[in-house]
Amino acid sequence: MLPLILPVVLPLLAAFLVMPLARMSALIARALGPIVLTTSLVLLLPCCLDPPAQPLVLAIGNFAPPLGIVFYGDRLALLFANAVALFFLLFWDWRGGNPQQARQDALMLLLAASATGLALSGDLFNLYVFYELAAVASFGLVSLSGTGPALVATVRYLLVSAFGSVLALAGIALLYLQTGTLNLAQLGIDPEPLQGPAGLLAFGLMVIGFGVKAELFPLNYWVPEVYASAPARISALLAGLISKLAVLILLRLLVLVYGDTAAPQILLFLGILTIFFGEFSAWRAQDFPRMIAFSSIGQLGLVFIAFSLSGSWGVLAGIAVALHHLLVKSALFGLAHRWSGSLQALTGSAQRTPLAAALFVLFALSLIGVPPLPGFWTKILVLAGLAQEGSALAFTGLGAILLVTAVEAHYLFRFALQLYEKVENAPAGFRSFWEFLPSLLLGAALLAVTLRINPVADRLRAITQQAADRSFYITQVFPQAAAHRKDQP
Amino acid sequence: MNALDLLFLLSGATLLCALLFGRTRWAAPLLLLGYAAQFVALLQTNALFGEPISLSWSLVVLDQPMHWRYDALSWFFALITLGAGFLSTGYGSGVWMRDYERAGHSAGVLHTALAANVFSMVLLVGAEDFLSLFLGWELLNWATFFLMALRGGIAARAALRYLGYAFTGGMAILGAMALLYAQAGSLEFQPIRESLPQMSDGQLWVLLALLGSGFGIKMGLLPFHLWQAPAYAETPGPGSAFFSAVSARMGLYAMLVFFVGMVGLARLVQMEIPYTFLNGRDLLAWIAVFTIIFPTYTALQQQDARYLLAWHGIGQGGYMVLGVLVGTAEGSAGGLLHIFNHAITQVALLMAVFAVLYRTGTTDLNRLGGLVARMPLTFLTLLFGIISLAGLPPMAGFVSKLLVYRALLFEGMPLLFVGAIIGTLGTILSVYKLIHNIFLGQLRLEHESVQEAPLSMLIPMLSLSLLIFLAGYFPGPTLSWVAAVQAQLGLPVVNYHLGGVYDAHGGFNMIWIVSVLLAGFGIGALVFFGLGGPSKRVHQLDNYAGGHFLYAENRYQYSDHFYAGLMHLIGPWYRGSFQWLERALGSIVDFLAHFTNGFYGIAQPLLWSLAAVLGIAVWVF
Amino acid sequence: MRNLAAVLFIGGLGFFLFVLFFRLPLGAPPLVAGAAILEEGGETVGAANLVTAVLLAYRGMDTLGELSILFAAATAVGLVLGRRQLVVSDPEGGFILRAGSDLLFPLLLVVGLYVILHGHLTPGGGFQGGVILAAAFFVPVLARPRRGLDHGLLSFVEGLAGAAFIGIGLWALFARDAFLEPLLGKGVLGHLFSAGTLPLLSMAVGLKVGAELAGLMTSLMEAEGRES
Amino acid sequence: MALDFVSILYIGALGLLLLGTFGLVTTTHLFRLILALALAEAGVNLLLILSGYRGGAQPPILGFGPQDMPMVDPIPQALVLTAIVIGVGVQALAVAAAVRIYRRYGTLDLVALKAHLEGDLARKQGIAPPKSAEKPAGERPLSPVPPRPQEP
Amino acid sequence: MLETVALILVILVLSAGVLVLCLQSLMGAVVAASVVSLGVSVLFVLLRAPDVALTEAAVGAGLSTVVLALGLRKLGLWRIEGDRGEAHALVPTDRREREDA
Repeated sequence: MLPLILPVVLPLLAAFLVMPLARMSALIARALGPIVLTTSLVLLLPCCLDPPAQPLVLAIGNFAPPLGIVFYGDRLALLFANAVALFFLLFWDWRGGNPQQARQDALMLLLAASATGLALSGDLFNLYVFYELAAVASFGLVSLSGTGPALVATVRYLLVSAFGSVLALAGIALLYLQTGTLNLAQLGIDPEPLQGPAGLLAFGLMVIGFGVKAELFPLNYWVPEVYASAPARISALLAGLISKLAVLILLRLLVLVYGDTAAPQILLFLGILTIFFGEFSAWRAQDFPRMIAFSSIGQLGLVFIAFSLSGSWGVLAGIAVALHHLLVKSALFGLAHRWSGSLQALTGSAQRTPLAAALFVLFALSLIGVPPLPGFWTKILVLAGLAQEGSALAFTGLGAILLVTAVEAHYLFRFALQLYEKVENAPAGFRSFWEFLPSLLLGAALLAVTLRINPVADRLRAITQQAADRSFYITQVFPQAAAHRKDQP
Repeated sequence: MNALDLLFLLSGATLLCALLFGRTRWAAPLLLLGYAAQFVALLQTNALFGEPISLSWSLVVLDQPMHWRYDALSWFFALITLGAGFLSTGYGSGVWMRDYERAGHSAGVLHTALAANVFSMVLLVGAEDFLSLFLGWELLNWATFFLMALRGGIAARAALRYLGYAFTGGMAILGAMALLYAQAGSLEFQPIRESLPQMSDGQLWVLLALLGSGFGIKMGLLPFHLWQAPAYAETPGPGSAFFSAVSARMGLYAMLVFFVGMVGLARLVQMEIPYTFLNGRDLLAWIAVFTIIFPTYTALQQQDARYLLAWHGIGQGGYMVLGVLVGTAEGSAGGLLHIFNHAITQVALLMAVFAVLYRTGTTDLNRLGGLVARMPLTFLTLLFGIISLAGLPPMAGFVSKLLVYRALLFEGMPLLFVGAIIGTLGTILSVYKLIHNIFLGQLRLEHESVQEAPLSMLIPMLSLSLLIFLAGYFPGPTLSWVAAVQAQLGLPVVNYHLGGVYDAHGGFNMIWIVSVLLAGFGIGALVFFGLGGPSKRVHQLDNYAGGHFLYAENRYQYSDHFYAGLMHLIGPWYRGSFQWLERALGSIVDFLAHFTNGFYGIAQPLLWSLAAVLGIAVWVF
Repeated sequence: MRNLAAVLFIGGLGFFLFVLFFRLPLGAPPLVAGAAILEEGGETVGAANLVTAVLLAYRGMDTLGELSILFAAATAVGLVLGRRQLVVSDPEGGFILRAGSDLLFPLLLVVGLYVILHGHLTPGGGFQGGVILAAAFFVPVLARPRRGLDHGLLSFVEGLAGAAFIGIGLWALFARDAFLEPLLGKGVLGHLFSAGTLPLLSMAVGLKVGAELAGLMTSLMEAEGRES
Repeated sequence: MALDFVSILYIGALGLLLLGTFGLVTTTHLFRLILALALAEAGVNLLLILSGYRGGAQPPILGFGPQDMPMVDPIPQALVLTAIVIGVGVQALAVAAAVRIYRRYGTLDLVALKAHLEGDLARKQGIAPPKSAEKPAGERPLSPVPPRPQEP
Repeated sequence: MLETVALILVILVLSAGVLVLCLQSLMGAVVAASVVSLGVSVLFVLLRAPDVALTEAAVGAGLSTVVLALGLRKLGLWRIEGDRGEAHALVPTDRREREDA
């Protein structure tokens, strides 16, 4: 039985030890992070490639689920845990040389641990603690450059995140008041008490609470400032990975408890607003990081809309959009490492770095959904689901997505044409090949997925089938509950 | 490995070899060979008269099958595509390409773009379900954008404007596909054709709006036609010829497949517009008529030959839609025939104009003139082209326009007929301006030493002119193709013969008409050359007026801002024909962007978050 | 106008919260997980103070998460405040402060350690004891700012205490195949050395929290102020 | 709404939460925001403890009160312990950031800080300041802060 | 009896909360915040949660007040008497800023 706990605990151990170690020898301290991340990758990869039949349910401290905390490693959670280890290795600060290098590595490891915890944990308050850990670690990482804008962006981000966590805690209190338990599976056993207005208000508060990191509309005003002033590596991880994990929490709640209530409608409505505000502000963005920050808001709005669709179709569409956005957005932020200036200053930079410009065009094509690329299949999944939904809000969502994609295509290719303009003194390109290696690898992965779309789609359908199956989740965590559920219909 | 697989493979191979060997010296002959091979493979599929042939491979993605099938309609469009591709590559190889490379552009990229366009069109016309239709559609959109944006500067801006329109059209089609999927449970044509009758009129109106605007944008129907002229005019030579021939007609292909093939004209007629006597078909017909009128009269104002012809490309599209919408055997035959006739006409005209551009370096109508002596063969091509464009007897354009007019009159649609006639009047006026300002009138000093167009450009031009004349003289073969397409689309089939058409009102026979015309010309020529007195050859610049010798500098001939008077008269009626619509949309998007960006500028936006919490509480309660 | 809108929204939200909350069974919430812990908490973990039992045994992961949040906060503060002032500009404490701090230091130390060690018996535990230890180490810094605290040692203690906490957890993982499972037997309820590894865990927590908060307050103290 | 023990405390908890939220939403002074945040967190912690409180029960410490008396639910108390320490952690970070910002920009008012943020970012990224045509005609633009000594 | 104690404490806490938001001097607001924290910790005792009361008292009242006061000191918004000689009234500089802005 694979110790599912190690990928969370080892990075924490490394984080605690990195600061004292740095005093002794800088080399070990620098190498500690990558070693720990590769071990957790090695631990998790086999069970993601050929997934175990039954999900790995791990009760921490051998305490039965309702009492202790349970880690639920179904195929979806393992997929995200793998993604965390992989992407943190990809976007690790290999060159170092930062005066506070030990602190930065410690915070990166804490972020990695909390991300894995968010993916695996099956207890609501434990998810809240990991979410808060991810928040505090990202405050430190965002204020890394220490310049004025970085600090102001961090403070604004901190305030909205604290406001969100206060509301999330209120939601958890309301939920605990009604059900007396915090284990997700136990909440799902008899969700009737939570279907009422009080339960839905608890869900609403948690949507606002976890929506801060998931870049939901009224709470995502921190996104452009933070991604423009934070180092590109950190923005790549925050925009690509951590935001998806925040949405994963809401997905678990949605699938287990609030399946057929008014909750999906709320998500759909907020998703439409997020998409609308995200993409239209990107139209006026004047610098590269802010443009892709707004487009990441738009894409996450699409994820929210996808998850609001009923049944396993919604989960499939949402996870497809989320994974595609994870791939493309981190790669775009990888490019933003060198292209952090204004769009005008980047005119004609395709002459110096043709490969980077070609990568940008590839990612832009996939982002707006041009057929052979995977972006198209994810978008058609969402649109078909919305069309089947049939409600008036679903059709407005359909129209909004189409309109917004046209706007997105325009501003992305306005910049692409600028890249390919003929200019005498083209701006300096990427100094070394290593700088956009992550984007290159992710671009290759995107093309690989394009060629082998069918096997990837089947694997994804199997994952989401399992994730969307409510009673399967409950019987896994509470075997005896299955016995007593058999008798009552 | 049937003939269709061979066609697809060859098309892909041509694209690949354009990509790999585009820059080398013998790229052009290789590509010509590739297009010729594809042409032969197409003939082998024999999808026109024989049974429709389907591709042996079929993709299944996310349990959505995608397969391709060639039938008469696809064969007809593939024929035009490959013909246009072959001729424009031939036209663009050799001398023209060397000049293009000297201007700093790369030949390989142009060849690749052209080959990509042909490949995506071959893919599109074979689509058997909405998914492969959309795949081909998007590939075509992006290949067109790529070819348009090659020359950078104005071309890049025109290409970006095209992208805005094309992508919005693509999204409209995607929306319609989602609705169809929800309605019919699958994106195949067959299940959709079965589920269409159960659809209510409201749903059909939504589909008409979405798919109509999606395909209409590509075709340049009225409200969405502003992007086409600058985009097609600014594309490099062969690309512009190729686009004007067939690229816009892909929208018509898709319209034919959906509105005529699946929905059926009868159903369109039943879709009444409440409180008006119009129905679905009338609405589309009136849009087609206005598409004929507005762009043609905008063409009248143009000062650049390429823009003038590009605006005409939009106008002529209206005839095709009008013809098909009439629905009778003659009308649809005229519409479908006009696709072919207009393709060869437009390509010939643009080749001639680009030949002039190649030789004199400008296509500005106010700085040309008197080239008939210097470039006689180009003049001949342009003459044949404009006669066919205006729809006058000896040439091909006349046959299809006559069919459309006869159908309009016999079906009792006089107002539409009058609109079409006004359009033709505008065409005649503007084509005369074209040929007068370039070839007739006083030669300019700087064009004294202009040569005839090089051979590599002349061959495609002259062969096209011959084709235009023959298609006009013996419309039989082209009408046979059109009849096969009508049979496949389920329209009443026109009964044709070598010279023309029989119908209830007697029909017409082009052989007689053209022979009488030629006879008349013959007598006129005899009288002019035979009986006239001895004529003395005079050098073009040796001119006298009122006893004074006219030096070449002073212009004694009216060639600046041709039709200025007419423009003064009818100019105020139409400003820029729907420029206001585009500006309005642009400003709405800018305003929304400004509004949303404002949210991200607020210093303390937690109030909005609190409002969201309250909203959820109210929603939940 | 903004304040008016804020008042309106707060009023609306308050109304909904009150209505919803007062419809629920306030006085007697449904006890599911809590009831199970109340009856068998004493036997399985052997700790008299059930809250500490929940904190360190049942929901050990939360406490580990909590520790790392505090660690992240302290590291982030270190990152943000960056350069420390070489010469601390604050004045020397007055005589009363210096004498008081010398007197208080051992007293606070004893109280802190007492609270940590008796965490599993009486109310208190790792966090509360840690804070008292932090206060114990911070008072001399207040009195004599020149001497300050040795940040190297603090981060060393902090790192080791955190590693000890996780070490105990991993030891339980290898011994009993379950992370953070209480080991070393339960002992007699109410005695000092009872409830297995709980006292060790609370000691680790106490030291870590103490070192972190002391480091945090000192770095805040030494940060370069604004001299206006 | 009988004024019994629990409902008074619920009013207190919700009141604190709403006060904190009101403070967070209206003020723009960074330091007051941190205080309002502390208020809101105190309110929520009270709420969480109340959700575990059962009337007439004794604290969850074995061996003190009479055996038969029912005990209060220990789980929310463990949660609140964690929540309080999270609150202080975040608060300390906020104060540290406020100190650095005040040293860098000389003001704690979020409106001025937002203007500085946009200005510095635009300067760093080389975006030209908006031409007068686009800027709203209304009030005159913010007077630029006197140039502070640039950090090394 | 318990109700009256609880009522008094809740009133105390709420009024201190209002004071936190309304007081002009930042130091006063910090003190009001620590009063709120103390009040809440006593409420925790009433609610049979001694652990949490101890934590709230030590961490909430103690630590956060110290951190806030240190912050104020570093911001130069509050001066201790005899701070390098120039006696400086407890005038929050942000109000002074508003006057001369």
